[in-house]
Amino acid sequence: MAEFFAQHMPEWLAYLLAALIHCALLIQVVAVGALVFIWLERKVAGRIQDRLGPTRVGGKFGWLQTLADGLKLITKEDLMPEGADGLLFRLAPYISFCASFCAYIALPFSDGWVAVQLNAGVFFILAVMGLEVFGVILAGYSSASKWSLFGGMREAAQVVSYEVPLGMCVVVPVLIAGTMDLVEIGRMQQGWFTNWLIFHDPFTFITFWVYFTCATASVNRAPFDLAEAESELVAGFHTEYSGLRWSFFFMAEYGSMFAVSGLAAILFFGGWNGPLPIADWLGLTHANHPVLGYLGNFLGMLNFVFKCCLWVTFMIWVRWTLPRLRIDQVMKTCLKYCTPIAAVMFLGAVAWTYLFPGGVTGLGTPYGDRYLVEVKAPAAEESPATEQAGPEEKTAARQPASRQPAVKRSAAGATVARADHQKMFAEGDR
Amino acid sequence: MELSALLPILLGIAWLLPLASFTLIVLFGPRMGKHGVGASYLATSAIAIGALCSWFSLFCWFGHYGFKPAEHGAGSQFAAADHAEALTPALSQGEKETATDHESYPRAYTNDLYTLGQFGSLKITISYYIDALTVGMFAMVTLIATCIHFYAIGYMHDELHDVTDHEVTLSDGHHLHRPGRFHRFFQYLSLFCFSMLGLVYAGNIAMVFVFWELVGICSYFLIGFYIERKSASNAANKAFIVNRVGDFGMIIGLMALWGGLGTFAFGDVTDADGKVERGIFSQVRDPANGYALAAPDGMVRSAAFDAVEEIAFEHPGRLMPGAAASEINSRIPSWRADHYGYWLLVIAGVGIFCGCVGKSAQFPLHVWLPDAMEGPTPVSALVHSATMVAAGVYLVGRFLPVFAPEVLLVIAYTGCITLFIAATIAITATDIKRVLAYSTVSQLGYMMLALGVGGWVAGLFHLITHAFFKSLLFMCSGSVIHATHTNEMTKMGGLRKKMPVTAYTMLVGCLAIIGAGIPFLIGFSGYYSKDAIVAQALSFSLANPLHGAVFFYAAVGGAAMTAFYMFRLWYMTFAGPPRDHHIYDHAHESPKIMYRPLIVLAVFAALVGCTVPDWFPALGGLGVQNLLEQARPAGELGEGVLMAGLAYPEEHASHAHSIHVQATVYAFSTALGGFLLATVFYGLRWLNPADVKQQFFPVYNFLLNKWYFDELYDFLFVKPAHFVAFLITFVDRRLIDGFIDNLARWARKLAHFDDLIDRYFVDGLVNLTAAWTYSLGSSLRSLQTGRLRQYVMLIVIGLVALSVLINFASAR
Amino acid sequence: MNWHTFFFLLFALVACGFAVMVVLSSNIVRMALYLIFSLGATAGLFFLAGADFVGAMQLMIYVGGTLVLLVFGVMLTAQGPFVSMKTRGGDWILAALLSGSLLAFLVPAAFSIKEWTNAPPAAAEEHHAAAGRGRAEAKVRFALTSTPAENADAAADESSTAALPGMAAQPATATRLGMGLLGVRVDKLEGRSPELQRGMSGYLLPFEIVSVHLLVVLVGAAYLARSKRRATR
Amino acid sequence: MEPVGISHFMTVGAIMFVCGVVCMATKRNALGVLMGIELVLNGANVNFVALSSDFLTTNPARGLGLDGQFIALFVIVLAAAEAAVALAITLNFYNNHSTVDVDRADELKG
Repeated sequence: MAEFFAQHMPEWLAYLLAALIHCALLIQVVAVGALVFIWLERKVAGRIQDRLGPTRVGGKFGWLQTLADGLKLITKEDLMPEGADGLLFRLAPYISFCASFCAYIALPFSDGWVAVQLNAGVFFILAVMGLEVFGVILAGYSSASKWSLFGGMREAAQVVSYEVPLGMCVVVPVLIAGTMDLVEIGRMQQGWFTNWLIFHDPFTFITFWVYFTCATASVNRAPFDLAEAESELVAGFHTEYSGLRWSFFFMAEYGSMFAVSGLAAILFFGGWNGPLPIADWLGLTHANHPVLGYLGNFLGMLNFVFKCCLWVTFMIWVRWTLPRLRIDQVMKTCLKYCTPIAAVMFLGAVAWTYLFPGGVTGLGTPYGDRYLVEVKAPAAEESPATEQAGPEEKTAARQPASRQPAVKRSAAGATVARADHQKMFAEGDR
Repeated sequence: MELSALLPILLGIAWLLPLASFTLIVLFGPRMGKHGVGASYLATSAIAIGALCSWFSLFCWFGHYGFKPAEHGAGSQFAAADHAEALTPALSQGEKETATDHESYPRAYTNDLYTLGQFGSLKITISYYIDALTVGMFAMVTLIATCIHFYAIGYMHDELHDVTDHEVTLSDGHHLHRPGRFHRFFQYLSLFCFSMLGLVYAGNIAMVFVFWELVGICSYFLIGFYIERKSASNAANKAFIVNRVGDFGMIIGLMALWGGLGTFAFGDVTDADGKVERGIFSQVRDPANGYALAAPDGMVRSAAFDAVEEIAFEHPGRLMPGAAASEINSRIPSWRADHYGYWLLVIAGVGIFCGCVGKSAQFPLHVWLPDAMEGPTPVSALVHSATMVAAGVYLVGRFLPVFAPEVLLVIAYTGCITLFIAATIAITATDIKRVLAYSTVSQLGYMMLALGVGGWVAGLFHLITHAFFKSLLFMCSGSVIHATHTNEMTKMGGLRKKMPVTAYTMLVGCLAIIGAGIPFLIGFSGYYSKDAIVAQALSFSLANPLHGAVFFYAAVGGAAMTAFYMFRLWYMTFAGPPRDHHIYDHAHESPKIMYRPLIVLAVFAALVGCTVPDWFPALGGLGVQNLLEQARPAGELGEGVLMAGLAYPEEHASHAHSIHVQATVYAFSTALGGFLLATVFYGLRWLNPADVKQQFFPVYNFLLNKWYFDELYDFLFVKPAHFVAFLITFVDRRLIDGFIDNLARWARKLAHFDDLIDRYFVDGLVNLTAAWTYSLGSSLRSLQTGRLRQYVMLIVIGLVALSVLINFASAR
Repeated sequence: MNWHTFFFLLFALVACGFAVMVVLSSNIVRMALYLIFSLGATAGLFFLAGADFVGAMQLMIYVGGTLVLLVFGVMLTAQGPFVSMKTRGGDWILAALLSGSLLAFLVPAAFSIKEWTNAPPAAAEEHHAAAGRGRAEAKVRFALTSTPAENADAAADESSTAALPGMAAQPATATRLGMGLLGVRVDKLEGRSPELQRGMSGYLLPFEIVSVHLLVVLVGAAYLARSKRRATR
Repeated sequence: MEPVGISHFMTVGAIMFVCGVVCMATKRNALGVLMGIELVLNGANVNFVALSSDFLTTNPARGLGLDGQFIALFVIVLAAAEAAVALAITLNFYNNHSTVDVDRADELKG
């Protein structure tokens, strides 16, 4: 896109413009997503509690209710407690939101549809989402309210603790894929749904559920919403917030939910690849025509968004089903259950990939050997052919004949040779 | 698998397994089962497996070479040399086997297993020398050892728990109470088996010596098993010290051999690069010379060193130029003709025989063996009758090719004297084990006599048969002792009703040892071996009337005495009414584990001497005699060089009908006489032995006191040694100690002075330094402010200063 | 002025500026906040220097872990008098003197080596020749393709046209770092220079040591921070 | 200013380092000192990473290569460990003395 612009305007303007367009598109996901999910949450909550939920605004289903709420929030007075640390109090919601939003930079929505195809994408997303906690902590501190402070403290303890099992869970699919590039991981799972990493082996299957638990905890959703436990802490860290600032926290929360769901979809559920390779059957590939490829990608994006929504819905369902845990239970869940299980799963996955490098079922294409590609001496000569080749060529590359390198290294290293830090500003759209 | 490869491995396993067992018991003995009972299982299974290996290799040997000795070429004098000619080339080529020539079968396998070290030409190796004798010995030793191990499990069961030794009284009047030493007994047994088998397995004289000493130390341990008993520890010491005397001679012999021959190995050993190192046998009896005994070049050269030096001076130049060497070599035959070096050979032979005298308890070193009966009876059965004491005989047999006729004569006389003395003592002894001990000494004398008169097969045959029946006798006596808790035959009697198995197995043993049998038809094992000895003695006496008559009559008289004292023993123990009813009432048959080995050994004692007749299908010729015949050393024994007229007849000559019949008749009739006499005195009790005792009181006393050997030795050696020790103690205590005490007194005074310097001068300096350091430290202490930030500042200041310095330094 | 320079300036300014503010601020909570920004911008600098993995690590462990811990500690102890503890004037003066002198040595030292300034050699030919060796061009362009096919084409002639000179010479680091931590230095195989290819020493042992070290620290920290009152009760 | 090179990165590193040192030297709050340490470590890390870069220098062969990044990684990890222990010590200190003023922690002075 930026290249396209660059033909018509100064380069810096072109890149600026491209970046802004990306930002705009991504912020839509967060904002519109939040709108939809808040509505969804109210509807689901209503149904679970045997009532209807919003019904009035925007027709039969009340689907404009969130918008109306938003308008209300905007018009509310922006209050700040007297003893509050003004700067931090104002800053906190933005930090939260920015951190949540930043995660989207590396989240691919479809094959190549990513703002920046980062080499360490998984890592980046985890890192950035971890920053969200700062907003909560600072909000808790700066509110000059003990409820808020308690909430912030709980949040800090919880997030720091849950980052450990979360990171370990994420490592399991990364280990199998051999790359941390989310686009690469997504591409590896193309084809039938048996290729999805969750079906790779029993350990990934269990890992997913641990991941989901930890992700729920790390985005502060019930039953792990200790930081805003209404029954104990009034409203936790955002007790003193009102109006638009308050809504930023919520946007951040829903944004994070969507982001971790997206991460789950890519790491475990084939990302943008549907259960059946319908796009391939229809010929919607770049190999046929760029436009067809674009259509295929669009189909993939719908797939991806559907999966994300599924998991967000699941989180909502969990929230309205399970009671809140006590803080000691939360920590116990993390340290005594999630972490050891994740560790065992990690070891198990290592053993599995070592013992069955070609897979066991014969159902899915073995992709664990993707990272067993020969080193080509100078990095500059590393052809991205493997990456860009069609499925047939990929299969060919996986033939045993190619599995004799003396020194093995990651194909991910080869394929992302060009995915450089500079691409942070680059157009990933094709 | 080739026999040449199989035998060393099988026998090596049999040899090393007891070592493993010993090691394990040493390390874990007390923890093996309850009170270490597992040690016995370990040791027994080790030697049992060894026995299996040994017997398997015996079968292999038979399978390969047949039962009979190789054919002799038409009774010619050189027949033995004939087949031995084939022997030695095969030896020299290691394990080469040419199946085409029947005569060229290797009769011995020898090779180095491992070189321990090489010091110039002296090579110390672990090697093996395996021939029919080795295989036979292995089979005998392991079988008897296995039986005795089983027996010992029962016999030593007292040691499984705490033992109160009634023969040891402590200073407080109580009897000694000590923990059981069951595992330790089996540990020693294993070590002994390892050593004994190693001795038989050994392929060089150095290794033989090592194992020789090892069996000696095992014997020492085992005799002193009840170490708390004064008599036991004394007996152990006695055995050890007496053996040292013999071993001293043996070392001289070894030195003479090595100095003359430059090797320890028995046979010719081919090393890795095909170089043949000639062994002792082929050097002493050169195959090229028809295996005739001749002083080897080395001995000749060292004996004629005057002439050698002269030649060396005649050829100026250093380090024996080639001309001198060739000159010397050319003159060696003439020197040899002048009997240069022959004395060395005699010295070597006598020296080695000295070792055998000690180990085999020959006169005059026989005194230790009866005392060695202080050890547990299984030990007496295994070590002091069947195997270790026979090792001397074995070594004489092994070294027979090296012994000059003069040496053989010494051996014969020694054996003869021993035979007679021991037999006479055995007649009067009342301790059941001592009777057997003197019997053992006497029988060993028989063997020595046999070897000394050139009866190679006869002596070794008797060694093997004797091992079976003597171990059987000892074990039976052990069984009796086990039942009655006494050694005194005067307290026994009539026990055959109480312990029939023991009684009748012992009867078999007695019959075997006296050589009972139906003349010319069949007999117990002793019948064959003793006949062979008597026949050989007769054959020798025909050739040498002077010496031979002594030997022959000693052998025959010995047979009579043997029969008398053995049946005296049996009758006193088992026959007639009991002499001590208290003991009789408490006597009982031994447990199964003890009497079953007796039965096994009784079968062997009865049958081992037989040779399966030739007409018997498949097994014709199977027998110990034929097996030993296969190992007979090559070459005739020859004639005396220093003693003219000393001639050794071929052993085959004694098989001649005239000699054979004569010998059998003599041996049988004398034995029968002895038997009848014993029956009259002790079995039927028609005559009272006490009358005889009174009548021959001085002789009886003389015999009862064992010819006063112990008193004689005490007077000759022990007393003078004590006196010298007393003198030395006096010098030590009065003169040397006094001198040293004075020195110490002076040193103390000096030290006192030194102490003053140390205290006031040196310490003062050190204290001063310490005080300075202390004051410096306390003044510097205030620098340590404890202010973290100050420290950081100082670090930064240091950093900046360092940068400045570096800047200036690099700017320059 | 290109994007690279621009972002460098941006991140450098943020990093240095907030670092200075950490020093100047007397409120401990504010300090923590500034530190977060400073270290976050440092992560940006790492990305700019091509160390994307280290940058992500910086974000995840440093900013996301260590600093959360720090803030946690701040909040546990941030009671009245300790929130802002003023530094005495004398200290300030001393610190300013020292920092000034330290900077006065460090900054010239940073510029003391010619090649570190990355200034192109005088002649333009050399400039191009250097580009072939993988030296970064001052002018950074971006590989932008709209289709995979084009992408492949662009990648195929990457080595010749050096569309992304700097990047091409420095491929993504995550895998190679991972392999290096496992003891296999694949980066040394990539022909950076024969000088560097010598030896294949990896970092397996340090990696293991650090792992164990972390475990020890975890236990030790838990031990130190445990509640002692409960034990006496 | 252009192009950006190792020197520029190192300048940033130097500034962060000096800030950290000053922070350590002036802050009385133990946690402030801790932050100073973090800054110092980061300043060092910037240098390591810059030196490991290929395109910030005209002679990448003389750079640290990937080793610089390895060291930076280890620094980060060890800094985390250090922070954990330091925080634990600080909290302990706070428990025992009810203060986090490092100037009060001078019981071992000479």
